[in-house]
Amino acid sequence: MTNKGSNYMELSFSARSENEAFARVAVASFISHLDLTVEEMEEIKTVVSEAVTNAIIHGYEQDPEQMVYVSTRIEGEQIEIVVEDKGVGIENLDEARQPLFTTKPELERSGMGFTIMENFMDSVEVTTGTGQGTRIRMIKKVSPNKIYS
Amino acid sequence: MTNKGSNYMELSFSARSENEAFARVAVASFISHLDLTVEEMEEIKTVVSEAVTNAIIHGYEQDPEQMVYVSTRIEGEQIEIVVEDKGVGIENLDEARQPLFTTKPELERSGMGFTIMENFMDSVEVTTGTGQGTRIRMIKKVSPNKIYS
Amino acid sequence: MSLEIDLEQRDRILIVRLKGELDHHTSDELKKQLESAIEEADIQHIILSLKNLQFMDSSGIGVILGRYKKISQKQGEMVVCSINPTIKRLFELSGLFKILKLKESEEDALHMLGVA
Amino acid sequence: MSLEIDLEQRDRILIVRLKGELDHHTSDELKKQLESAIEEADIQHIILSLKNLQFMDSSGIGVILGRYKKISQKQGEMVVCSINPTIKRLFELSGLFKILKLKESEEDALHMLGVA
Ligand SMILES: Nc1ncnc2c1ncn2[C@@H]1O[C@H](COP(=O)(O)OP(=O)(O)O)[C@@H](O)[C@H]1O
Ligand SMILES: Nc1ncnc2c1ncn2[C@@H]1O[C@H](COP(=O)(O)OP(=O)(O)O)[C@@H](O)[C@H]1O
Repeated sequence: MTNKGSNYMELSFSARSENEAFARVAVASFISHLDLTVEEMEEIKTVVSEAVTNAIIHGYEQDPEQMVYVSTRIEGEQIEIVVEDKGVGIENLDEARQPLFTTKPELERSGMGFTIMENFMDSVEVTTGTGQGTRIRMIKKVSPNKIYS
Repeated sequence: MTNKGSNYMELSFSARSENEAFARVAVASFISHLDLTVEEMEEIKTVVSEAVTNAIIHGYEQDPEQMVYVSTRIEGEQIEIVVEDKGVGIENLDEARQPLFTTKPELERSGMGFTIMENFMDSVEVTTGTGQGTRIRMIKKVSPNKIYS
Repeated sequence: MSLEIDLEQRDRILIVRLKGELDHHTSDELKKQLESAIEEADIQHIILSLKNLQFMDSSGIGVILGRYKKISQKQGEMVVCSINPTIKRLFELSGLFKILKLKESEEDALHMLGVA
Repeated sequence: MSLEIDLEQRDRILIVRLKGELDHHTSDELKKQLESAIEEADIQHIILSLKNLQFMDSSGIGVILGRYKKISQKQGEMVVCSINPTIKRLFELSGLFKILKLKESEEDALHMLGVA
């Protein structure tokens, strides 16, 4: 967690659905001085929303006593966002990443969360396992004139 | 750090002045569903700004590798905000809390930070000591129709 | 910033105007309101008017798909209009344009459904 | 949301219009711009026009006091106008109204300083 030449924040909050908007606003505010385009900003808010919603609904099955963890690092030409829960984890990750695959159709989930993260970010790494929680690390490159210094 | 019937968030970030606005926005966004008056919201943003600025300027003397810690809990009829640094600490707290007292007149500090926190919040508790960092715990009561449930 | 839902009925068409942010938290209320309109007001077609929708994630896709299933059983159609670029990409990724039509404005959408 | 600074000179009066947020981060730039205006443009009086200032904390008080010291050496006055309730309370707590005048509008402030 060294901090040299970069700007870093981390944040944790109760697994309540009203905090989904809070997480998006916090990340957007943290990167606001980078002067991203409106679309880049929207894309980042969307992926934060997808990952945080998954942590709340799937990871913790909406138990409000659990905590969701989000961090953001601005370094060189990239923004790194990590969303983590210590919940149930994902048994079959390949299956989970398929478009339209969902284990909660009864909640009208669309199964598009991972697909959206992959399309809106430059890279998405998932570390998970049954009972081990889920950690999503996403990276987006920004144009050189927006480099943090 | 139990979470029963309350909504909680904590956040930490690099001690950089551009993060002062981020800290205000994050706290304001976290409590936004309470429907506070515009003035109550402004008061809370102001005290967060005062305490975070103090951590950055005084606690860490603007060393961007250090981290500032902010948490917010909404519980029953109150909002509790804690701002903490692991910096130099305050030697003489009674003196520091006096209106217009500042140890950094060369930076044009007004010495009004603590006075503003005390006036805008219902209670302000400070835990500090030379070399021990500083922890400010502030509470604001909100009207009963805004109770978190 | 939460979600404001404005519903207007014209014949058997329901115009759904959304303002604010549609995410998992706000999608429940939208689902509830649309369900009762579709059941009680005998709606056949839906127009989603998204000009003032500032944010939407995949929870929104879920609600839209769920309602589409209901009205397609009545041979109804769903039309979306005034959509911003990022939300349009969400629709594209999800293949939503295979089942619903995209129009520029509410007027165009109404016209398409045969209302002058 | 950062700070926009708009400076306009009328005779020896500097009108300072602030928009956005004045905190420790943005106060440095304001200080720099005011200092060079006071030195180079031979300013005697300052009008702070705060209609569009959405946020200010005690860092703003520091900058204002610092500039007040400069112009009071030239027998200048400082007038503030169009101030919101929370920022007004900051001024009151800090005793700023003992040294600077409060007016409703820029016009009132200019009038007070003898400009028609
Ligand atoms: N944080 C998580 N914890 C446990 N399971 C998860 C998590 N995130 C995703 N999953 C699993 O992966 C599946 C696909 O996720 P996603 O593509 O976001 O679609 P959706 O959330 O709509 O189901 C989910 O249905 C769930 O089974
Ligand atoms: N987090 C902190 N760490 C160390 N010293 C502090 C901290 N906060 C406040 N102080 C001390 O208390 C004094 C008064 O603080 P305050 O009333 O906020 O005024 P100002 O920040 O304008 O100096 C500061 O000048 C500083 O010496």
